[in-house]
Amino acid sequence: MLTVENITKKFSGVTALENVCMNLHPGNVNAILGENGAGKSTLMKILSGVYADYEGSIFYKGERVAFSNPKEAQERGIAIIHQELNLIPHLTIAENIFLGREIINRWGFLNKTEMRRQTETLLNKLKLYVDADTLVADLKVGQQQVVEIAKALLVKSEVIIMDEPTSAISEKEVDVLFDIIRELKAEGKTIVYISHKLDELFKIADRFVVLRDGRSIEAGEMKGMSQDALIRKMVGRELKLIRQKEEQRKQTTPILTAENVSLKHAERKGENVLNNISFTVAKGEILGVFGLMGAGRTELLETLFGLHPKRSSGNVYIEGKGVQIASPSDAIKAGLALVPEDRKKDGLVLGMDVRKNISLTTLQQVENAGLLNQSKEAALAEKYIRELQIKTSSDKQAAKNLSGGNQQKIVLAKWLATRPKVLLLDEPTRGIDINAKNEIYKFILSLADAGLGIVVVSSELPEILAVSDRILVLAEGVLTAEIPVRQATEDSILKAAIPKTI
Amino acid sequence: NNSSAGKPKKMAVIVSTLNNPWFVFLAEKASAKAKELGYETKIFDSQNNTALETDHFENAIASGYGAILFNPTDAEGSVVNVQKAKAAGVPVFCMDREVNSTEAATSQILSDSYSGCVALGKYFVETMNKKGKYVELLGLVGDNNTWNRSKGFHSVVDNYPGLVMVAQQSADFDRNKGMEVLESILQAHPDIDAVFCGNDAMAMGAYQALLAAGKADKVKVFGFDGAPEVVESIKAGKIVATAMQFPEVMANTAAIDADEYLKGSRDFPKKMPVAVELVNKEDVNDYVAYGKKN
Amino acid sequence: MEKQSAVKKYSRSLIKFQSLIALFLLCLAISLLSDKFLTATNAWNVMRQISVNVCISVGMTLVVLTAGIDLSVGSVLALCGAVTAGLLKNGIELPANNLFIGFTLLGAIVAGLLIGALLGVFNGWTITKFKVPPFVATLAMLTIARGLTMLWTGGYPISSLGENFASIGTGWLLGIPVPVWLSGIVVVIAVVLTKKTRLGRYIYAIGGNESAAKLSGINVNKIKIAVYTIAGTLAAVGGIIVTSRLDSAQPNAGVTYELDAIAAVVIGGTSLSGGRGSILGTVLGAVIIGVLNNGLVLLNVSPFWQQVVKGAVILLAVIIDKANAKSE
Amino acid sequence: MEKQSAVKKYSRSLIKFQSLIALFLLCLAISLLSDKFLTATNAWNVMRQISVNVCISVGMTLVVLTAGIDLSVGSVLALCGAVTAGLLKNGIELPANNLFIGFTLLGAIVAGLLIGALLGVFNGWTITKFKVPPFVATLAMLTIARGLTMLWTGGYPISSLGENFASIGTGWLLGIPVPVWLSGIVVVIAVVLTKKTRLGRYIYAIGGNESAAKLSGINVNKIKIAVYTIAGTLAAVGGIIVTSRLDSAQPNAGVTYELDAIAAVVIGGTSLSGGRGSILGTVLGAVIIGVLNNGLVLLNVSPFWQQVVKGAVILLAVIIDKANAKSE
Ligand SMILES: Nc1ncnc2c1ncn2[C@@H]1O[C@H](COP(=O)(O)OP(=O)(O)OP(=O)(O)O)[C@@H](O)[C@H]1O
Ligand SMILES: Nc1ncnc2c1ncn2[C@@H]1O[C@H](COP(=O)(O)OP(=O)(O)OP(=O)(O)O)[C@@H](O)[C@H]1O
Ligand SMILES: O[C@@H]1[C@H](O)[C@H](O)CO[C@H]1O
Ligand SMILES: [Mg+2]
Ligand SMILES: [Mg+2]
Repeated sequence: MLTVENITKKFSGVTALENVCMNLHPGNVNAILGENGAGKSTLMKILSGVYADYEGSIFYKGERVAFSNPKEAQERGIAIIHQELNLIPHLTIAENIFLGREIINRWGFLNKTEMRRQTETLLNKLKLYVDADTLVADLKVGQQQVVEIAKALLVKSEVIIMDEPTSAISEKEVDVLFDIIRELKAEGKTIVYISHKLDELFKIADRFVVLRDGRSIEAGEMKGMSQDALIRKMVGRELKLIRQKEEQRKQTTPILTAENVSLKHAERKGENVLNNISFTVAKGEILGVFGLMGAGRTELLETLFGLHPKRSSGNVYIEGKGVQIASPSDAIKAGLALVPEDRKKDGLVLGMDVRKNISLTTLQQVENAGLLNQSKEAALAEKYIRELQIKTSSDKQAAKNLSGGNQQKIVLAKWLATRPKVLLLDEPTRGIDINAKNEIYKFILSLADAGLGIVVVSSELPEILAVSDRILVLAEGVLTAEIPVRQATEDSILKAAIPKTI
Repeated sequence: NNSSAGKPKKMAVIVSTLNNPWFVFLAEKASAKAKELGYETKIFDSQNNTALETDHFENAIASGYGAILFNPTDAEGSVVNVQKAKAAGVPVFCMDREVNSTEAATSQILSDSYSGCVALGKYFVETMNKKGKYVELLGLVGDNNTWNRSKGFHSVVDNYPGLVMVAQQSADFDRNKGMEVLESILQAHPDIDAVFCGNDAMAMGAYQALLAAGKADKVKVFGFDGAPEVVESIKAGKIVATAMQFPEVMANTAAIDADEYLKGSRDFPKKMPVAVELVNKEDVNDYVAYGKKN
Repeated sequence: MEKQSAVKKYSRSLIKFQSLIALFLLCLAISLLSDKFLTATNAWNVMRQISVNVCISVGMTLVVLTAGIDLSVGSVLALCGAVTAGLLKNGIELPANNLFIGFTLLGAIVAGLLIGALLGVFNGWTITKFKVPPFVATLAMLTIARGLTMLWTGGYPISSLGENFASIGTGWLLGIPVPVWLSGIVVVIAVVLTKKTRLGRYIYAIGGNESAAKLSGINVNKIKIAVYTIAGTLAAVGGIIVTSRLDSAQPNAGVTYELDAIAAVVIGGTSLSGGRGSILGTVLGAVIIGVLNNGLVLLNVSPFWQQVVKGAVILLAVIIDKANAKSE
Repeated sequence: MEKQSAVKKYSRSLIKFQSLIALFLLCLAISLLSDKFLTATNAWNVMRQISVNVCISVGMTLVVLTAGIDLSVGSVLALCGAVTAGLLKNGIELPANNLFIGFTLLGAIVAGLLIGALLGVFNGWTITKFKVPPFVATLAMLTIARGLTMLWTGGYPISSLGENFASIGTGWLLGIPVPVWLSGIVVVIAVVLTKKTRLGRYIYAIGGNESAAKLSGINVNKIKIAVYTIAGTLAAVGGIIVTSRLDSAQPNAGVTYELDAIAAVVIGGTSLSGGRGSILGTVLGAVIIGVLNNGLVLLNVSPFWQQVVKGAVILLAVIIDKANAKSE
């Protein structure tokens, strides 16, 4: 169906792909595997016409093709869901879905009714029950990802490329997506599927292609493959994975106590996003927080961190002492650190280099007589680059040029530099490859061993189970369960997470 | 005096710009005189923008002003505005600058810039002994006065081949620009003997440049307007001469004429030139800022 | 869900409505202080006065929606007005070839509009082809077009352009001043363009997320060039109206008009970072500025105080608007 | 890896170098046409002429680095110059209380600077507290400060301010003009501030990613207010230099200076969307503009052509710069 021969793609200095060969099979889900930066997205962008300058050749339906822009690929039947959300925030869902291929009525004007109707059909199919006229900006990230999927499904295509379509959605939506993928498969479509969640691949993929450092390593049938074997191909060596928390730490000294934390809704009067949430985290303990999309987990961490001082109420104690936190700088002083959900949007100054990003929270420490000291700052950065094994050409490299996992490590580094007592982690491994994920888990565990209190928010149950000592479950802003990890099962957690009002 | 009931008791003063003290003076004098004659007055600032001036005319006519004391932004562009007022029965008295229409305005009381610069040019030739290098600083290149003054000056000076203009640049009637432009010109022509400026603000700026360059006593500066500082500077020997305009005379005449018009008089000269007088060291003591001692 | 989006829609329309309320309050205040304000003639008066700014601001809105800016509109206005006036009055003489080309009224106007479009294309070209930031590209054009105006006119106004031409700026049609008709037509076309056509949709998309727009197959450069071209053409329309109203093309026409236009756009709620805003908002912004200018004069505020008051009211209007948007 | 970063470093320094090359080419061209250009006195002359723009543009750079803009600098400059001049010459008279307060030279200057700082604080306050877009907030301030200047001066210049005050603008110290010293000091402080202090780092961080900066514990509002305050204060410094050079405070001083300042900033490579740029780049930008202005006069280019040439050269300079950045 689609064959790729000896594709090489260079970005100023960086070789992203080198002599990549690949064969995609129709009626199959073809999984592309590889670590962050292996070149998966770059290859997909070439297939879908985003990059027109590359070496090598592509054969599509037996014919050599060279797309010069996304539209050409689209017209030939190749659709793509990009890894980055590519939506226009202040246009509606319908407007986004039809962007670039609007339906025009006989006077040359936009046929809004028809577009709205088709959008509704699509959204229903995807079980996203939102008005087609809702602005994308008003949607949660997960919902936006569903819109992105809808966009790719609008036009009947032969090849559908999905580059990490499930990075922000919860299992319920994943199931919906998989149903649709199966349907497409049955219609004989070619599906390309990229994900760092290996269990997903085992559920849905028929074939795999492994990329490593821009080279195609191996391809074959999924049937008969084991997870460890796949990882070995991806990483190029054995990996000892952290799978399930073996024992629950017995820690009792509370380091963070939250009492009746509530948060009013930003727009709707009288409604609360968080309702009287109370919990404690002990020194050396890892507290996992689970919930479905929109359960209020992010808002909980943000509230603790002083980001919503005007809308929030409740008491917070650090090491038993009551603290007033009305801003992030109060929070930092009190010993809190927050690794946000969206590292590009809230975690990093992407245009700044690695060194400056790491030192941003602790500039006082690298001052001499009121002036920033280069060597102190460099030393600080070097220390964390070493400790966290951040892969970068130098500490002068711009943060935007690093892979996702390494970007996440920079965010971790800048917070560890503040020597926090409590670390709040919001989806710390979103979009990160298995190897980096594992490193981050290890690191979280070692931090707990060193005596930090840690709160981890995650939408992935295996992840929650792998690292937590205790698990909190939120549903619609209410704390619905608190389960020690050894008593926790996927079932009991999910049950608590499902809102009662539906 | 103006007591007949039902008669409008308001006069509008519409002035080309207040971003220049000369016009501030003109507008304030006109307004003061009208007040003295018993009228409510308002100053409209056209900001050198003829379209805004149009708006002012429309607004003034709409809100019942009985007469307009007018300093036009432009001889051509302002004609329609004056015609509009005339059509609405509101008399317009032009001050200082004219509109190119013999019909539209009730009367025009005007500075004769061209003749003023002819006189200034003659004095220039005389003090320079018919030879030497000089620089001309023009006003805004889009402004009528700029060219009237320049032409008047050159109509005399260009007859003397010994007088060589080494640079002609615009400084927008602005003191700072006058200084900066002359600073640069002095780099190219350090040996100039005189500067002729299209107004006094530029003359003062030119003087500052010469002062900073240590050439203030070697280079003769000529201005135009009769601004307070220039009158003082002529006394002090810093500036050689200027052409005195009489804004207060023009303003008063316009206000008095307007008052008489509203009282019924219709007999006004279409044009009433107000002479621009040469002021130099000899006769400067007869003058004060923007006028003659009385 | 249904309910939520209904609430949102309602509150959104309320915001627009409250911007109108700001205007209403302003009108009320002025009319309480002056009985000349709320008259039909004064209303037409204000409408005619803002017609030029409306034309320019509509173009500016489109540019700003793509996250660009056009500082050159004032100079382009002057040049186009001057070109139209010059051609109308003097035609083109090529003494070398002993050639003289006369221009009809329509010919001269079309030529003026073409020049505006051309300068717009040039703006768009430097911005898209050489990636010059719009601020710099159009700032350079501001200077260049002003210089060209000076060269074309020799620094003198071009006047007495004939009754027919003058009627564009001063005439009435069906009880409405012609400039108001013209700006009204411009507004209607622009509203349809932004709401009902692909081009409009793409303009919003580019301002909202340029790289996403590109990935959706939109030819971003083409759209941007189109937008600057429209802005240039509308500046030319403004130039023709101004010239006709004055029966004279002024070499220094339109100085600082870009600021008035941008002010109308921003007061009207269009975000300078692109992607959000509307033509009608801009019109509202232009009306607020126009009413303010008119009111300050009617209320006999001294010219020096006028600037202070004007700045303060604009600031206040935006603050009130923001406060409403927040309480949404 | 090692090698790659060495190449990058080299090419980066080359870029800066090539911006200098653009300047060099400009200088070469002018000096070929006029032998008066490349002289020591003319160099000081240009340096003195750009000193005011350098002061303002340095402040503007800081503002732009935070992704803001300050359109009010020209008016603030005028107001501060007028306040200093007025206090120096006339002091404050409160006839009601039969009170007269005289001002020393230093007192008047400090008062002028304070006013500048205060207006900057006000800008920062409306921008951070009420979320007014910087463009609108400072546009309103542009109008307000100009109005206040008119009110304070009554529309007349305040002149003859005494030898001591005049020496600020016209004096020389160790063979260098005093305004050049002043702007030089401003540049040095600003370079240290941006490169060596926390404040500087925060400014870049805010412009680079405001929400990440906020989450890192940076008090974004405080920093923004600080930046506008610095911009206001530097405008005041510029106002004092201008006033002193002219020995007169002009009510219309500084009109359109904001455009010159922004031009210097952008030509110097600072991105209007914030987070990227440098003080030295801006100085380079200001020098390019200054040399251009000076060169056009030295070459006695006709005033009509000057604007066209100036716009074209600025456009060209930026295009050359961009082309180099790309070929990196
Ligand atoms: N626009 C670009 N400019 C420069 N380098 C790039 C660019 N895009 C990608 N790269 C580099 O090319 C390599 C491959 O990147 P790519 O995004 O294809 O990886 P990926 O396999 O999709 O990773 P991930 O799993 O994190 O999405 C990386 O080293 C990346 O830094
Ligand atoms: N910026 C916002 N404006 C309005 N409502 C918001 C905003 N952010 C979150 N909410 C609302 O707050 C609630 C909790 O959202 P939150 O982001 O905390 O959920 P979450 O559990 O972290 O989910 P996710 O997996 O999507 O991150 C949701 O009902 C959501 O609609
Ligand atoms: O006389 C005035 C002043 O000289 C002003 O500076 C320019 O315009 C003239 O009409
Ligand atoms: Mg990828
Ligand atoms: Mg979340």
